Parts: sequence; C-alpha cells; structure tokens
Amino acid sequence: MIPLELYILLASTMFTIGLYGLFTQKNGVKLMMCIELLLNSANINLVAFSAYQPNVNGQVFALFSIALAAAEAGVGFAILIALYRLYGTIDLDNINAMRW
Amino acid sequence: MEFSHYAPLWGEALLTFLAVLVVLLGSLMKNSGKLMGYLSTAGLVVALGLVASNLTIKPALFFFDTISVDALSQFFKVVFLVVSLLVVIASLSRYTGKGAEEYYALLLFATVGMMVVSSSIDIVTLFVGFELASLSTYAMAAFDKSKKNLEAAMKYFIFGSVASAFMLFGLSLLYGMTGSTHLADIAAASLANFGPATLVALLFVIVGFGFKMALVPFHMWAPDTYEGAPPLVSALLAAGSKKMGFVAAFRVIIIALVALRMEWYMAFAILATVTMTLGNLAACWQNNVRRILAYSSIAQAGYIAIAFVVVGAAYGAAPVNVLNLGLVPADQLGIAGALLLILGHALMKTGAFIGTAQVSSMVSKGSETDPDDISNYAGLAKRAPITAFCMLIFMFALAGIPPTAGYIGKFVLFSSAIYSGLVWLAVIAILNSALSLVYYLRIISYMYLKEAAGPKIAEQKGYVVALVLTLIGVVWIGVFPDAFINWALQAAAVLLPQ
Amino acid sequence: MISNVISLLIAIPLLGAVVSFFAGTKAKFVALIASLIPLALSLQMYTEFDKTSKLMQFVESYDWVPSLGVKYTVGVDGIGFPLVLLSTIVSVLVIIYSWGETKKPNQYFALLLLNEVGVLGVFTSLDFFLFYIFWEIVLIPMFFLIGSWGGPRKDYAAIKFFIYTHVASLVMLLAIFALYFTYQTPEGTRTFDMLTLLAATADKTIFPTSLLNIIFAGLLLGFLVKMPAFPFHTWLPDAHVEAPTAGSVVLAALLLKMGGYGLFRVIMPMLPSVDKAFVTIIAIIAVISIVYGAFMALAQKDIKKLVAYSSVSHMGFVTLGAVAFTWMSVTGAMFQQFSHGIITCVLFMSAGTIQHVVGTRVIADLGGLADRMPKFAVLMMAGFMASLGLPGMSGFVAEFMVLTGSYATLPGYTMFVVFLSVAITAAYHLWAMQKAMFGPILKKYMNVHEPHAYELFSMAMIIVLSLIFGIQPGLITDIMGTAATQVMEPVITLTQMGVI
Amino acid sequence: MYADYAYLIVALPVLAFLLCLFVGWHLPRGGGFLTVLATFAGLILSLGIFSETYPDKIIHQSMPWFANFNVGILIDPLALVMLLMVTFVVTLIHTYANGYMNGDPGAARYFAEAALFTASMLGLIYADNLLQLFIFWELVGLCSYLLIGFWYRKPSAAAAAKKAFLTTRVGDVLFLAGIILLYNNLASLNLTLAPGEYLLQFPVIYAHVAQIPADQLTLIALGLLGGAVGKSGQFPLHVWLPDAMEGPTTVSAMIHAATMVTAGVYLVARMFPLFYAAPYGLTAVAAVGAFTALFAATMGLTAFDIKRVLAFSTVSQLGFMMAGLGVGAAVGTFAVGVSIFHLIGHSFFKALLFLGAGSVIHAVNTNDMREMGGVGKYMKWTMYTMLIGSLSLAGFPLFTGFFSKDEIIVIAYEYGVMINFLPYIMLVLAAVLTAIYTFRMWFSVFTGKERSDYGKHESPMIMIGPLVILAVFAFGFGFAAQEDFYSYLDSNFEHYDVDFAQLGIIGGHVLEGHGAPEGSALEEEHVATEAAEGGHGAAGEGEEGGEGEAGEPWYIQILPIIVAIGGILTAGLFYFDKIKKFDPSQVTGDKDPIRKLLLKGYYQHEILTGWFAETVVYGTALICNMIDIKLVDGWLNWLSAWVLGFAQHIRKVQTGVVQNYVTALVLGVVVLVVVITLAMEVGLV
Repeated sequence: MIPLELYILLASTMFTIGLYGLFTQKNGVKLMMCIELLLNSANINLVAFSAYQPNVNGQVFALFSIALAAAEAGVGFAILIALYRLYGTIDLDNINAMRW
Repeated sequence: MEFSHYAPLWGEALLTFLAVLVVLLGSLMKNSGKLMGYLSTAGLVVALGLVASNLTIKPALFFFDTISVDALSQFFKVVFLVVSLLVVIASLSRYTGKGAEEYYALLLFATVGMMVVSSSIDIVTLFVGFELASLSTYAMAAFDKSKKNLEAAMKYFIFGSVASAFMLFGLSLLYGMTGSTHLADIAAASLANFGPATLVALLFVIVGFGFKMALVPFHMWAPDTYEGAPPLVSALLAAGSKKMGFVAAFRVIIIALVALRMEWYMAFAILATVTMTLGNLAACWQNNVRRILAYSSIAQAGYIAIAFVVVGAAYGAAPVNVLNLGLVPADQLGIAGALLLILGHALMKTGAFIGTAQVSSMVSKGSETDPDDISNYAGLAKRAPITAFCMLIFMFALAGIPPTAGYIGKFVLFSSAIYSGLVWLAVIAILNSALSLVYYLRIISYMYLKEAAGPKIAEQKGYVVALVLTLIGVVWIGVFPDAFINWALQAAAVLLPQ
Repeated sequence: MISNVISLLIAIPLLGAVVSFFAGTKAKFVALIASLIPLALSLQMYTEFDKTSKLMQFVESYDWVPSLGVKYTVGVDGIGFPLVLLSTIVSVLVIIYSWGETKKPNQYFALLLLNEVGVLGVFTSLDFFLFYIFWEIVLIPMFFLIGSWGGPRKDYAAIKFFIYTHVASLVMLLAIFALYFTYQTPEGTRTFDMLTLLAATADKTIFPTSLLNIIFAGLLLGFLVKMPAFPFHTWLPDAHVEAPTAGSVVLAALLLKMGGYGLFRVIMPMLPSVDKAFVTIIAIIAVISIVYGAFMALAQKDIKKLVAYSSVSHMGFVTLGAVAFTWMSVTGAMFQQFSHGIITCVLFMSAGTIQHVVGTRVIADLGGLADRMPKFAVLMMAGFMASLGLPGMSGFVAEFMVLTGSYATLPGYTMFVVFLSVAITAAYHLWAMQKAMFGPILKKYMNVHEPHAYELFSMAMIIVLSLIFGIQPGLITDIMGTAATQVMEPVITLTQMGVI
Repeated sequence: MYADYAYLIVALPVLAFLLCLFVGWHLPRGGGFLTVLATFAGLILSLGIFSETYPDKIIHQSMPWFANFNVGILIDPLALVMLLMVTFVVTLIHTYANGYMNGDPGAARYFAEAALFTASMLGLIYADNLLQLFIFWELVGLCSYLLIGFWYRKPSAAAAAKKAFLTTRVGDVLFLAGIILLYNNLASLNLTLAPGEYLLQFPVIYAHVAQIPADQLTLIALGLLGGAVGKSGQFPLHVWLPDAMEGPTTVSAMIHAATMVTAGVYLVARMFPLFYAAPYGLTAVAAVGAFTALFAATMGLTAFDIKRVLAFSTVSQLGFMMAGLGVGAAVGTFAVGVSIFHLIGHSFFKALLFLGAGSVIHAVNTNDMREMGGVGKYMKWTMYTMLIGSLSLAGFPLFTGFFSKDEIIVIAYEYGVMINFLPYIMLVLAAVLTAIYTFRMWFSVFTGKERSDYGKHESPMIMIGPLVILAVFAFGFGFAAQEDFYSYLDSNFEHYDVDFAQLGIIGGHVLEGHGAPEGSALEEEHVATEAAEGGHGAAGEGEEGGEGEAGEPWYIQILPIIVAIGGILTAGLFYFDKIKKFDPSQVTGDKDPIRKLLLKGYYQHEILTGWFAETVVYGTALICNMIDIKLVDGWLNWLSAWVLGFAQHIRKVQTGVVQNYVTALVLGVVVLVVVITLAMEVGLV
C-alpha cells in the first residue's frame, strides 16, 4: 500500500499552497478557500495516520474537524457578506482602518 | 450510570441547555432581550454555584476519559464564569433590543466552549471546545455590524482560523507520532520516541494557542479586534477566551509534550520576553484606550508566559521550601503564580473594558470622533466618578501597584522565576512593569488631571454594578491573597507529576 | 496605655480620608480632626515611650498572609518614633496651612490624609511586605497632589516623580526578594520580618558578601533616590516646583524622610557586613549632595527651586552622618531628619505664600516685600535662619553633631563639607531673603498684604518647634541616642524580644 | 549670693527682647526703657559678683544639655571685666538710644533686637564651654545682621547687612572647623571626666591642651583665629566693618565699636593657653594684628564719612589688641592683661566717639565731614566730650588710651627684642596715623566755618548724659585702674591647672629663662614707673621716633608720647584753620593714585565681593546648574526619548492588513524553528 510519507507530503504541500494563497491573495473568498485548504490538509493527515494506527480516533477527529470547518465557513461567509454590504468590496487590502 | 454521576458537569449542561432555550424563546417572543439577559445571568450564577460547590475535587473522568474535572479545570471554569457573568451583567444595559437573545446565546455557547476546553484531556474534545468558543466569539465580534466591528471580526476570523488550522495540523501530527489522542498517552509515547516531526507539531500547537494567548508574533489580530469589536465582547475576548488559550496550552504543552521540555523552554523564553517588551512599548503611543488595553493585555500574556519558562527550567526539580507552603517545587509555584495573574488579569481587564464601554456609551452617537479616543476620558473623574475610580484602581492593579490582585500575581510569579534561577527574566519583567506605568499613568492623568470634556453623565446601572463587583474582587484578592494562593497551588498540582 | 495604638494611628487618618472625600466643603474640618487625633495619640505615645530601651515598643503582630510569611507587624523604636511624631505634627500644620483651599477641597484633604497614612505606615511597619506596600501607597496621593493642583508642567512633573521613584522602589523590591529567598527560619519557613532578615544578614554563611553586596546596592538605590541624593535627585526640583505648597511641604518634610529612615533601619545594620568600598561610595555621594546641592541652590532663579535644592543639601547631612557610623554622627543624622522635616515646612510655606500673595516666585522679580508684610517677613527670616543653621534652632544642633561626629571616621570628607557648604548655605539663604524681602518696595507690589492668619499661624508654630528643639534638643535626641547605640549593635529581632 | 542669680544677666535682656518684640508697639519709645533696665540690672549683678569674687574667686556653674555637651556659666577675672564693661557701656548706649531712636517707627524692633544682642553678648562672655560660646557668637552675628539692616528699605543697608553676615560667616567656618578638630582631639584622648565635666569646657581644655599633638594644636589655633579675624574685622575679613556703618549710629557704637567686634579678641584671650601652646599660633595672631593696625589706619586717613573714619580706627585698634595678645609669645599671660585693658579702654572712648558722632549726625543730618565744620560752635558738650575721646584714642598722655595702647607697644618691643621687630614697627607707625586721622576728624568737624547749612542745635540731655559719663571714663579709667587691672587679669589662668612653662615648651617659645609667670610680674612694676615718668616726657623732638627701637627702654617709653603729640600737631597743621588755611571740602579723592587707593580701601570690595564672590562662587554655581540640566537630568530625558522613539517604530509593524498578519505568524514559526534547532546544535539546551 502507499507509504505514509506520501500522504504527509501531500498534506504538507496542500498546507503550503494554502499559506502561499494567504500571503498573496486579496479577495476574502479566496482567503476562505486557502483556509479550507489548511484545514483539509490536516484532515488528510488524520485519516492517513489513523489508517496506520490500531485505533480510529483519527477518523473521528477528522469528522469533527470537517463539521467544525463547515461551521467556520458559515461564520466566515456571514462576516464577508456583511463586509460587502458595508464596504461594497471584499478586497481585504483596503479594509485596514485600524492599524499601528 | 445514574444521573448524579455527572454532577460535576451539570454546569456545562445547564449552560448549553440555557443557550438553546434563549435562542428559541428569543425567536418566539417579541423584544425579550432584557428577559433573556436576566435568564442567562441567572443561569451563569447557578452554574458558578455548581462549579464552586466542588472547587478542589479529586480528578473525575467522563466520556471515555476525554473530560476530566479537577482543581485546574474548576479554577478556570470559575474564571470563565465570573468573566461571562460580569459581561452579561454589563450587557444588561446595552443589549436589550431586537436580536439581543442571539448575543446572549452566543455568549453562553462561548462560555461552554471555554469550560469544555478547560477540562478536556483529549485533543479531540479540546479542539471541539476551542472551536466552539472561537466561532461564537467570531460572531460576537461582529455583533453591532459597524464598520469597525466587521473589520475586527474579519481579522479575528481569518487570523483565528489560520491559527486553528495550524493547531489542527500540529495535533494531527501528534496523533500520527503517538497513535493516541489522549494527552497522558501522548506524553508517554512521545517520551519513548520523538522525531523532528514532534518539534513541528509542538511549534504548530504553540501557534494555535499563542494566537489565543496573543503572544507576539501571534498577537497581530488582538489590537485591532479589541479596538474594533463591541467593548463588552472585547472584555470577553481579553479576559475569557485569552485565558482559554492558557489552560489549553498548560494541558497540552506541559502534560503531553513534556518530552520536548527543553524546546518549549527555549521557545517560551523568547516569546515571553519579546511579548511583554513589545506589548508595553507599542502601548506607549496609542491614543485609543481600548488599543492601549489590548497591548497591555498582550504584555500581561508575556508575564503569564513566564510560567512555561519556569516550568521548563525547574520541571520535576526536587520540591523545596518555597514560601511557607510546605514543600512546593518551583514549577508548581510558577504555574500557581500564572494562575493568580490569570485570575487577577481576568478581573482587571473585564473591569477596564466595561469601563471603556461605559465611556463610549456616553459619547454622543453622532460624533465622528473615535468613541474610545483617550480625549474622551479627559476629566472622567468629574463626568463619571464611579467608573473613573474603578478604572483608576484597575490601572494601578495592572501596573502591579500593591495591594491589588495584579501585585500578588506578579509577586508569586516573579518569585518563582527568581527561585528557579531565572533572575534575568524577573528583572526584565519588573523593568517592563515599570515601563507599563507610562501608559497607565497617561490614562489616569487624562481621567483625573485634565479638564472635563463634557457634562456629568448618568452612569448606566449594569456597568456600575459590574464595575463595582470587579473592583471588590481585585482589591479582595490583593488584601487577602492567602486562600487564593493555596487554591492556585492545588490547581497547579494537577499539571505536574505527583 | 491604649492598645493597638499604632494601628489606630494608621487607621484614623485613613478613615478621615474616606470621610473627608465625601464631606464636600466640610472636608477641612474632618481633615483637621482626623489629623489632630493621631497627633494626640503620638504625643501620648511620647509620654509612654521608654527612652532607654533599645527594643521595639508598641509592637503589634498578626498573621496576614501565612503562605508568604507575611505578617502585619508594626512597632516603633528610637529610629521610627521621632519620625512618627514628625509626621503627625506636620500633617496637622499642613492641613491648617491649606485651610483656604477652594479647588476640590474634599479630594485635596483626603489626599493629604492618605499621605499621612502612607508615611506613618512606612515608619512603623516591621515587615518588608507591609513596608513595601506603604512605600508604594505614598506615591499615589502625591502623584495626584502634584498632578491636579500643580503648576503649568504638572503632568510632566507628576509622571516623572511617579516613574522615577517607582523604578527605584522596584529595584528595592528585587533586593527584598533576594533577602526573602535567601534566608530560611530555623523552622525552614520564609519570613518577611524586617528585623529577622536584617539580623540574618550578619551571618556570612547565609549571606556571602558577594551576594550581600548586590542586595545592599539594590536597597541603597531605593533609599538614595527617595532621599534624594546626587545623582538621583533630579525628580525632586521638578516635583517641588510644580507641586502645590502643601504637596511640597509633605514631600520635603515627610517623603524624603522615608529614604533616611531606610538608611537607618535597613542599610546601617548591613553596613558592617558588606564591602568596605560602599562606605567610600556613600560618603562621596553624601558630600557631593551637600556641596553640590548648596551650589545648585545658589544658582536658582525660582525661590521654590532654591528651597528644593537646599533640601538635597540638607538631606546629604543625614547620609553623611549615617555612613560615618559614630554614635554622635548617627544621632545627629537622625536629628537632622527630624529638624529638616520641621524647618523645610516653613521654607516651602514661605515660597507658597509669596507665590499666591505676590503672584510670582522668581527671585529677581521680588523686592521689598517686608515693607508690606512684616509679620510674614519675620517668620520667613526666622525660617531661613533656622535653615542656614543658626544656633538656637534645631538645624544647627543637628548639623553640628553630624559634622563633629563624622570627623572621627571621615575627617577629609567632613572638612570638605565644612569649608565648602557652610558659607555657601548662608549665602543663598541671605541672598534670596534680601532680594525678596528687603530694599525699597516695588511699585507693582504696593497693594500686597499680609497672608491669611492660618498661614502665619502654621509657620509660627514651626518656628516655635524649631526653637524648642534647638534650645532643648534632649527632648528627642535622648530617644535617638539610644537608637544610635542600637543601630551599631546587632539587630534585636522580635523573636529575641519574645514578641513573636 | 549674687552668683546664684548670674543667669539673670542673660535672662533679663531675653525677657526684655520678648516684651519689646510682642508688646513694644504699645509702649512709649518702643519699650526702650525695658532694655535699659534689663541691662542695668545686669550691671548691678555684675558689680555684686565682682564684690563677691574680687580678687581671687571664680564662679563656675554647669548643667548637662544634650548628647555630651553642657551649658554653664564661668565667671573668672577675664569674663568679669568684660561683663562689667559690656553691661556698663551698653546701658549707657541704650539710654542714649532712647533719645536717638525717638520717633522712629521701628523703635520697638530696634530695642527688641538690641536687647537680644545684649543677651547674646553677655552669654558669649560668660559661656563656660566653646560650643556655647560659638552659639552666642553666631547670635551676636545675627543681631549685628539685623541691626545693620535695621533700615532694610535702604538697599545699601540690606546689602551691608548681608555682607557683614557672610564675611563673618567665612571666619565662623574656620571657627567651627577649629571646634570640631578640638573636640575630636580631646575625645581621642579618652579622658575619664569627672561628673559635671564636659569635653568642650574651658577648664577641661586648659587642663588637657598639653596632651594634644602640636600640629593639631596649630590647626586648631588657626581655626579659632579665623573666627576671631572674622568677628573682629581683622585683615583680610575687615571689609564688612566699614560698610556696617549703614546701621544706626547707636548700633555702630554698641556692636561695631564697644562690644561685639571685641569678641574676637576675647576669644583669643579666652583660649590663650591653647594659642600659647600651639607653635606659630601667637605668631599668626601678632602678624595679623600688627598688619591690620597699620593697614586700617592708612585707610582712616582719607575717609570722608565720619563714621567710616571711626570704623577704620576701630579695626586698627582691634589690630592693636590682637597684636598685644600675639606678642604674648614673649611676655606670657601678661599680654592678656595688657590687651584686654586696651579693649576695655577702647570700648569707652570709641563708644564715646561714636555716640558723639551720632549726636553730630543727629543735628547735621549727614555723615560727610566735607559738609560739616564749625559744628563746635553749636554743640559745646559734644565737641568737648569728643575731644576727650579723641585725645584718648590718639594716646595723649594720662588719657586712658595712652596707658593701654602704649603698653601694647612696649611689650611689642619686648617681643622685638626676643623674636622680631616687625610688629613693633608697624604698631608705632599705626600709632602715628591714629593720632593724625583722629584729629583730622575732630578739627574738620568741630572747627572752621560751616560748609553747609545744617540743623544748629545741641542734642537732648538724654543723649548728652551718656557722653559725659563715658568721657569721664575715657579720661580717668586708665590712670585709675591700670595696676590692679593687670594683676587681677594675671591671676586669671592661675585658677586652672595649666602649666605655661610646659605649654611654652610645646609652643617652642621659652627664651632665655623668660618664663611666663615671672615675665608678667617683672613687667608689672616697670610699667608703673614708666607710666609715671612718661607723663612729663619732653615734647617736641619728633625725629627721635625713627631710632626709638635702637635706644634703651626709656626712649621706648618716651616714643609713644612723641608719636601722639606729633600726630596731633601734624593733623593740626593740615586741618586746624587757626594754624593753616585749608579747606577739606576741596579735597577730592581722585587726585593722586595713593589717595585713590586708600579711598577705595585697597580695592578690597572689588577683589573680594566683585571678583571672588560674584565671579568665582556664583560662576561655579552656574556651572553646576548647567551640569545638572544637561547631564544629570539629561541622560534620563535622553533615555526616555530613545525608548519612546523606539516604540514609535515598533508599532509600525501593525500594518492593519490581515495577510501581513498571517505572514508575521509564519515568520514567527520559522524563526522559532531556526533558533531552537540552532540551539540544539550548539547544545545550548
């Protein structure tokens, strides 16, 4: 079967891509997607690990985190929509009234 | 399993139930905000009573050993419940209108989440509780839907979810290394063998908790959010969810990752120093009082983080006679000091933020000026004497002037640092608390030494009650610290090998 | 014999502060009563005080924070008691002097009383924890007195005062920690008990000299800043110039004495055990403070600043006498604390009165005021004479004892002081006096008038006191003499006294 | 029985002081009569004590004070004669003042301060220990300050007062240093003192002087001398005394002629054994005294202000007294008798002269002799009393000044024979000048024609009375009292266990068996004889003055008479219009450099006040001030500015853009990883 390292490699790659996106993107939705990438990379880890472990805690954990990720997305989009209503944009570079 | 077996968890149960009830009732009945407020107040009082009824019980395990009710969890639950209670009391004179019930429900959910975190000894439950608290507070941060609210919420949300993603990734690695999600097992396994991945896991976990604790450089969200969110929410964030980060960090890092003691000793030595220094420096130039308070609570986080360094340095050291508490090892003293400072800081910060709420509420709505601008605090002593006096005491307490909670906490904490040979750290910390006077005195001199910026205003009852209660707490701990010190020590003992 | 007299002494002004805060315009009456009772108590203590005993008297000791080894322990001996007396006396006179205060009188008098609480606590507490708390509490009322009743640059002065002295006390706190963590009682417990810890410092096995030096330095810094001694004095002139008169009086008469008290209570018992280099260092600091302070005073344009620097100079005598470590010098130094505490009041009151009667304190702008306010002129002259060490008033006795005593151990330093400071001191006092009071009255001051009766009264009282203690110093030097002998012997702990 | 009430001598004036101070405003003439009565009571008491103790008893009372010091009363011959003189003269001056100050709004203040002064002066005299003496010493200084500045609205008066206080203060610094040295030296002897004995008591000092190391003795002696120089206006601290004439004339008479300024001489006399034992101690005294005597006399020649003339003459006469004590190196305790005798005599005729001058000024309303002249026509009493005073001052035969001053010159000659002639020469020259300036003053005030129109009337009786009484003493005292006086004062130190032979050895002046005691005895009778024949000494041959030193003793005795008469004649030639037409009013100071120099008083003021005080001292102060602002306080402000500036940069990290926050987060992780792994490599943890 596929060695564990590959899963971890995949996960890490996803994680890195997500981070890269966070650094570079301006658009709120894209940022949300990047965050999802991060979370799911972790989920891949969990599932993969649990496949190599006697117990299934990992998969349970994964389920929980998926649910939470969904909720998180919900809250996040709510905030973004509200932002859009007030600012007329979700380009987060321009939303920096508070700084220093 | 009969019902009473779960007695120690009734508090959480009650609040969860209450939260749901509040949402439902609120949506059914018209403008029932005030009622909901009183309802949740009552609920929190009862829950506090339940928790207080068994403060220092032997660790009791529930749900397949994922939840442990012990002295530590009780300590933090008390902190969370007190903070939420104060915030709710204050909210009674702010959130009464339409949609208020959502606010209270979210607040209750957040409280439950924190309580869960404080007593979870399994990374799954820990993560769930963590997210529950976070999600509710994301929503609360945006509650008033003003521009600032939303910016604050947005930053808080994005930074927060990134952080929790880091944490989740780290936790997954831990699970992968050790094959268990139970903290104790993780500890055992990682002691047996740990590879470089464990170090990564450690750092990622630190990121996750560091975000909540607002340690530099994971603090970036804090100033903006505390400034932008509704003041009472800021109170909850600074006083409550921040502390959740600490309890989580205590459990995961000190119990589960003891194998990497040297690594996190290093890490926290750096983090603590940088955090307190940068926090204090950055606070000097702020004009927004809530931003000042934000930076001050960052600095306080730096002080508290000293506990990790102390533990790292003195872990498992032979218990010797520190203070007059019989044989107490330095690391236990360190954690106890951190707990005291957490308790004290929770109170002081809640009070301070409620004070800002009072002030911003009295600034005329139409005015373009930032309601939290320090210029609004000019002559507060005349305009709102009670608020001003409470703020005064909180400021001195935050600066560590005796006899207040802040002084006692710092005293015990720095003592442990000195005792475990970290004199340099103690010196830095003490110099920092001297530096912090610059901005605390600035606020004080605005409140007391400047001419009043407006007429005397009627202070709102809810705020006043909350403030006075907080004041009593702060001074009480300062003057009769004995009981609290013993309690904190018992709580600290949970984290350490007996 | 009232039991718990010292606790009463501290509690009554505290109560008075709270009451007068809510007393509105009646505050001054409350304050007067609340300060007269402690005066009565301390006088009654004086009658009961055993002048020959080297032990602590009126001791009270209760557990406070057992887990930290903190006790509420108060008591007085020859070192503390004269200063307690001084504090109660000065507080009353200051309150009388500021009888006419109209700006937020309730807060004003409450703060004055709070100040009294603080200093009384410092002078009586025998537990380092308690000591430190009072030490810090004192800062707060003074901060507000300067900050909200002060002059144009009050914010700067208040914050500078607070931070400067607070940093010093934090250093002191570190040193106290070090004492606390190094010493264990035979029962293996920790204690903050002052006398026990100080007695322990003599034990080389517990406190090796290398460690003790550091501790000593820390404590010393804390006290020298409070004194204040060169080069840590720069907060003082700013604070004084901006502070209201009553604030300056309390600051100079009582707060500075806390530093000197620390020298006698804490520093001197350790002096024999630490590196001998310290003696030289302290002596040099003392001498520079005296001479430099005198020259600085000579250079000032503002009469209040002049007085402030004269305080620096006079407090230098305390340091010198303490470090010279002969019976007479130490007694003299203690007496100098007391005497300067009295005399400086009248100086600052004069400056304040000139300020509010004439409207300026710039010496160059004054002239011929004696013509319009003869009574005031007489009192001010008496005060200045007392301050420049005129025999027959307390200042001379103190400085004579210090100098005579110090010569035995520090001849060079003493002669340096004698030759450079005595004449200069006379010079700046007389110069200011002549410029302000004598000569033809200036046109613009034709309509100035005598100050209020209550101001004259409190000034006169001080002159009388200074005369009493100048003509019959034995009243208080007997007590101090006993204390001085005690200071040079090993500390007698409360345990040895059988109190604890 | 009088002795038991000795304390009243001080207590009564203090009482008078308090009364005048508080109720004086309501009393006639400011309650001056109280002061007079108090002082007079002192005189009675002193006389009583004198009658009890004369010739060979002393009174010593003492009680503990504070620490190891005491207060006490010591009345021995030395103190007693001073007491008598002071109470007597001051009583007269106070009486006079009742007339002089009449109508002055500040009369009450004047009499209060005068009473305080009287008390302090008397306390100074019979103090039994050095500390007490110092205290009263300072108090008389204070009173002098207050009284000089009595007319404080006059800037010149205020300035003069300040100058007087500060200049004497300089001397007091040395005095204080001397006391500290003395105390510590005595303390280091670890004496076992009998109860009632204290280290600074004079008997104790006398008894143990011999045990103090010689070099310390010299230092102590110089310190005390410094004090005396300051108080008695000796060079170089004499500058305050002429300015002190800003005060009321009565003050000048009382403080700056008769009593306070003599305190310095009294101090040296009081501590004579110590000076005698200290190597170079008396030499210094002699040098200072002799030089001052001459130096001041020269300035007396040119002054136009009548009171300044008298002031310079006071300085000069005090110089005589000092020199008299100084030459005690040769003649032992006899010098004390001689010098104190001159002190007493001087106080009589100088008080007389000042009061006379006061009476003139009272009428003429100016101090400037150029605006007087011919005053005698209108003020007979004043003129003749002042003539007596002047003759006495000039040392005209059979007047008091003759006996006292010339005796000093004689023993100065003894000193010259044994040690050094310099003092002798200076004193003789000074004597010549004394006669000249005295009569320059007298002639130009009382003779000639009016040079301005001034109030032409005699002063009231209450002022004339004291003049007459003083005149009697200025004339007769010397002749009457001389011999008994010497013997009485000689016995002074025999009351204490002090061995002058031994002290002489320490001091290094035992010269060909000329021990102190027999020295004085020997002096005694030949003084008597010389004095007698000195009377009918041939007048005229002024040129003999030159070789006086070379000749045998009777020339030496003649010389002063010649000097006196010669001096008076010289003054007459210049200023007495009967002899030579000459109008002093045309004498302007800036004709020739020497006169200018003298008028300027050798530029003392420019050098001491102008250069030293105002430039050096005040300059130092300003420099200190700059250091304080720039350095001592500067580094603090610099630090805080730096920290806050740094903070200003730090907070810029917070850009407000959320992506940057995430970047910071990641960077943080990276940094941690790097640091920790590095630390691992190095094995730091």
